[in-house]
Amino acid sequence: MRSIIEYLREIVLGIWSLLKGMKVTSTYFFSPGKIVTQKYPENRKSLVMLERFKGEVVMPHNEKNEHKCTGCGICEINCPNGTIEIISKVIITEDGKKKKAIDKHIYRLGMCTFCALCVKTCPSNALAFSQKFEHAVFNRALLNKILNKPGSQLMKGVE
Amino acid sequence: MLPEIVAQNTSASQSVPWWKFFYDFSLLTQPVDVWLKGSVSPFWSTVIEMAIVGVLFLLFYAVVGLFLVYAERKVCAFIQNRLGPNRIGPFGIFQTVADLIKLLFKELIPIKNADSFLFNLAPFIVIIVNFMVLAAIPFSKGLHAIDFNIGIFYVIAVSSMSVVGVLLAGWSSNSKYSLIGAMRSGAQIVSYELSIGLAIITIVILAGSMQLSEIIEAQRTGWFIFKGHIPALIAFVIYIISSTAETNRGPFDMAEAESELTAGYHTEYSGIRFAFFYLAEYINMFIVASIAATLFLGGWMPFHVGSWDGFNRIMDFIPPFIWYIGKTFFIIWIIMLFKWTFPRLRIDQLLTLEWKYLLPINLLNVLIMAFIVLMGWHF
Amino acid sequence: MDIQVKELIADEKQEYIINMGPQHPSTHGVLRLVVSLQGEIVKNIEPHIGYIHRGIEKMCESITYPQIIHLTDRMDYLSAHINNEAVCLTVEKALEVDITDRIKVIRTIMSELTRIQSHQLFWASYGMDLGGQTCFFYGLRDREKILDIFEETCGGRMLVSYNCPGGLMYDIHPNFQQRVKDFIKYFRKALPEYDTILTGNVIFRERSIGIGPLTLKDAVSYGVTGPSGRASGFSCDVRKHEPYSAYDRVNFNEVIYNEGDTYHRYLARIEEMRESMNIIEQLIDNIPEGSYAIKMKPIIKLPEGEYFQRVETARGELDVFIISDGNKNPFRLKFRSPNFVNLGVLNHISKGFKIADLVAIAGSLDFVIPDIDR
Amino acid sequence: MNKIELGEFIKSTDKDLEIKEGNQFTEVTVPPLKLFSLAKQLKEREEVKFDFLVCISGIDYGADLGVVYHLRSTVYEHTIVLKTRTSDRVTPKLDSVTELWATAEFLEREVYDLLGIKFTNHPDLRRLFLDSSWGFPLRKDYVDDINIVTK
Repeated sequence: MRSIIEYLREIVLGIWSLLKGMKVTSTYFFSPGKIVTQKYPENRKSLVMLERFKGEVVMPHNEKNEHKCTGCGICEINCPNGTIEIISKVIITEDGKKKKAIDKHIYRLGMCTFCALCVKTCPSNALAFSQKFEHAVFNRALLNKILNKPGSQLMKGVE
Repeated sequence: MLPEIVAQNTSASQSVPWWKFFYDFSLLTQPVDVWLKGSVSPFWSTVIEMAIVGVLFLLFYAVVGLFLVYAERKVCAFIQNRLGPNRIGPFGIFQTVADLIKLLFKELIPIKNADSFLFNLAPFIVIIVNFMVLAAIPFSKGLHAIDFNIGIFYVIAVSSMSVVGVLLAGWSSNSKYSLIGAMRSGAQIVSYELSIGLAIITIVILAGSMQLSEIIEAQRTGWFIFKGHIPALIAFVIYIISSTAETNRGPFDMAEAESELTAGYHTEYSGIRFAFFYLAEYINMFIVASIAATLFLGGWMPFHVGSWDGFNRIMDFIPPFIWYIGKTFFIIWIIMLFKWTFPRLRIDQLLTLEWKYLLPINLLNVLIMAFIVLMGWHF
Repeated sequence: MDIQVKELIADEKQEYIINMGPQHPSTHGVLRLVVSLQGEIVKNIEPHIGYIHRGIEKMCESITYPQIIHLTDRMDYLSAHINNEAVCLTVEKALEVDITDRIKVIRTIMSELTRIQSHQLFWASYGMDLGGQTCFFYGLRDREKILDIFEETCGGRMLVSYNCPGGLMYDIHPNFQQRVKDFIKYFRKALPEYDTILTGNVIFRERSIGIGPLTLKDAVSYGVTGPSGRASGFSCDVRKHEPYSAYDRVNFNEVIYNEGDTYHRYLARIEEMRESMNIIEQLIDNIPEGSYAIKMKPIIKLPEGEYFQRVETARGELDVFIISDGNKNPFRLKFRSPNFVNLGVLNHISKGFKIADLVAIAGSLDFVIPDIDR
Repeated sequence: MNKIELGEFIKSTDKDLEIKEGNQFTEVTVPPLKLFSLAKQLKEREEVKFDFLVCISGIDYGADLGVVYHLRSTVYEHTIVLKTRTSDRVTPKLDSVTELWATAEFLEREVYDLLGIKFTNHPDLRRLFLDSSWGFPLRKDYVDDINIVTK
């Protein structure tokens, strides 16, 4: 007799546990307000990335097309996998001295691991992360970017 | 009110307004039948009627199959706090159509060392079985392809043949995953046939007939799930559980168990052959749901309560087809809820559930039902 | 051995071989298990790994210590922060740098958040392994909230790279505390739902109780650490035994069960989420003031010697063993990754169970394949 | 036991062993032939009971190939480091400790895979990550011009 009661108890408890689970799922079924899906391409305009989001490395330029990069190469040394390559040139400053300056700051987005060491170690805060995250291109060569804009110059007062 | 009018007016059907077809479909089919029989020989009239019914079923099959795939995706998405398909058409309703077109264009990959004849045959067996069962289902009053006097028996007998297709698919694929899936499916369907059969017998005892139209007619004074109270309710639960198992769905999808066997018996199928299996799964679900609706929830019979004539008449205004679809989709929704809530059973637990729990309860239940019918203790 | 030869041998024993993986829904990545089956019963499992072996230990020998951090992210990507912390702690130990309390507390909070999100993903994928697909989405839905907190403070969602030798990359975001508190409040309500939908479910209990039992003796012998080891009664929580960061100033229980089956491995993780929330609640309101990073030399050189550091990741004990010859890059760096060691026990505990149980057992050990391969 | 006591214990088992008190753990340098017997004693003697093999790290010291064993006792919570090295770089051989700690099976396979140190009495010594045609990448003299790119 006890075994029969045990058998029935097992069935009732089992079904009860199943019903509790079904209650959770059906509650969600009838509450469309809890849907968490974001409709991505449609919400592009309202989509704001967080300010620290590591999208890609950029070199901010001011309105006079000036940047802060001195071409010291510390970011290149700190980069773990050779994402950054710096081609420097020698320029003659106004007072006639020869000085090393940046020619091309090559940044290979395809290799970047977003470890933030370049941004962190840059002595003149020339690099920053942008919030852009749509990086897909059809040609891989487009992922190799030159960060300093053509014709840009070193900002005054940055050594 | 309506059925009486309909019964009187069958001969003078030409004058029946169009909206009455919704209440009795035979008003439309009868004149066609009479006209055909009058204009061509009986042989050709039968052939033409069969062709019409066949084409209608093909259309119905595609529409219902695609709709159910869409419905499942939406239901599971809502359960999981997602949106589901929402790109093609409003609310993504054409998503499954697009999927079907994609599947139609896909390459049918020939499998090395596969038994190609059986491999090609398997999806068709599943499909043919589906069509054969659909023929016996009463969709609405008068909308019924064949009304056997052993209708429900026919349904059980034919639907159990779909396991042959599944077994052939697994066997001929030359893949171990498929084979395991097929063997599981074989064991599963063969044992759960028993439960389904017994659950149906419980209702057959209550109805006193195996003819589907008579079973429905017997529910004019109340659906069996209310009339037969406790044993009918138990039979209903058992029927839902075992029919979920028989359609290889939900917590019982041992045969395709994608986290274990990738896709089970249809692992190696591609393109339209895969689509056949896929559609067949959904049509199977539709079939078991409509059988459940017919047996327990009165099929197309509106909700009637014993002798409350006024209430019954109000209910009669809703066309039978709507009742039928509503009930069927309610049961489909429950089956979907099972699938998206529960984890999967293991194959031995599945058989334990059948032989240790469902079968004994079911046998006892048949006995109780017979006793109740004998004593007239039902409503 | 060639697979054909193996099949011949298996034929003689009336067994057959199936390949689970490298592409298989339940192996959570590119793990390949060559399973010998007799009917549905597992006779032998042979893990084949190395599909994403990247040679991180070799790579570490040629890069500097700050650069190693971003590689450790990519080992056990679900406990990325804790891996970072392990290397940082080793370097700080070697250099005898005293880090401020603020760093310690923030690191602890981040580690515990990492642990919660890892266990959430475990819950999600374990539910899916057993066939309850809805669990996956509920787990991910809640994990997303932690990832948002990470993104706000660290800039990365999964591969955070938030630690650096001597402290942290940035200070915490001003919203950090509030968001963590909101999350804890939310998750205290969501966790019982997990229990309703999976833990209490009769099918789930049938599927997992008594499956793949691991005794305490075997757990120690196979070196199974983390929640999997603790479910067998192996008291191996590094946070308790060798407290690092701020774990010596918080109260929490080491979750220990003695049964050692898949159900208790699962339960240990669920309980650990509760403990982690307790830890965070104790710390979040009193993050001490101080600097978030100690000024280090531009080029970090470890003094010659051997340094060993244990940390508790979400999956078990991660040990970092650095042999330095005084240069700016390590002479040899060894990671004892918990997943790799835990994988060794899979064959032992799943023999004699069914193929469906193998999925459950492998799921309950919670493998992250990049950590196995490194 | 603390570091000094452990050192004394090791002394009591074998006088010839070189014991060094490292900054963290007692470090014992064992010749390859004595490794297994010492490990067996460390595991089975009740006073120390090193039942948990934490990790096995293979190291290429340049001239020698070495293996470092970190052992811990779950009972007494103490740790000891065993070091052994072999100067044979062509066919380096060590005794396997799989009999004592089951976890060694995988850890030793890893060492074999990456450094090419063979472990005798290992039940199933095969390559683990890499295929058999690959060299032994953690050796310092390993060259791979294709896969290793240096700046």
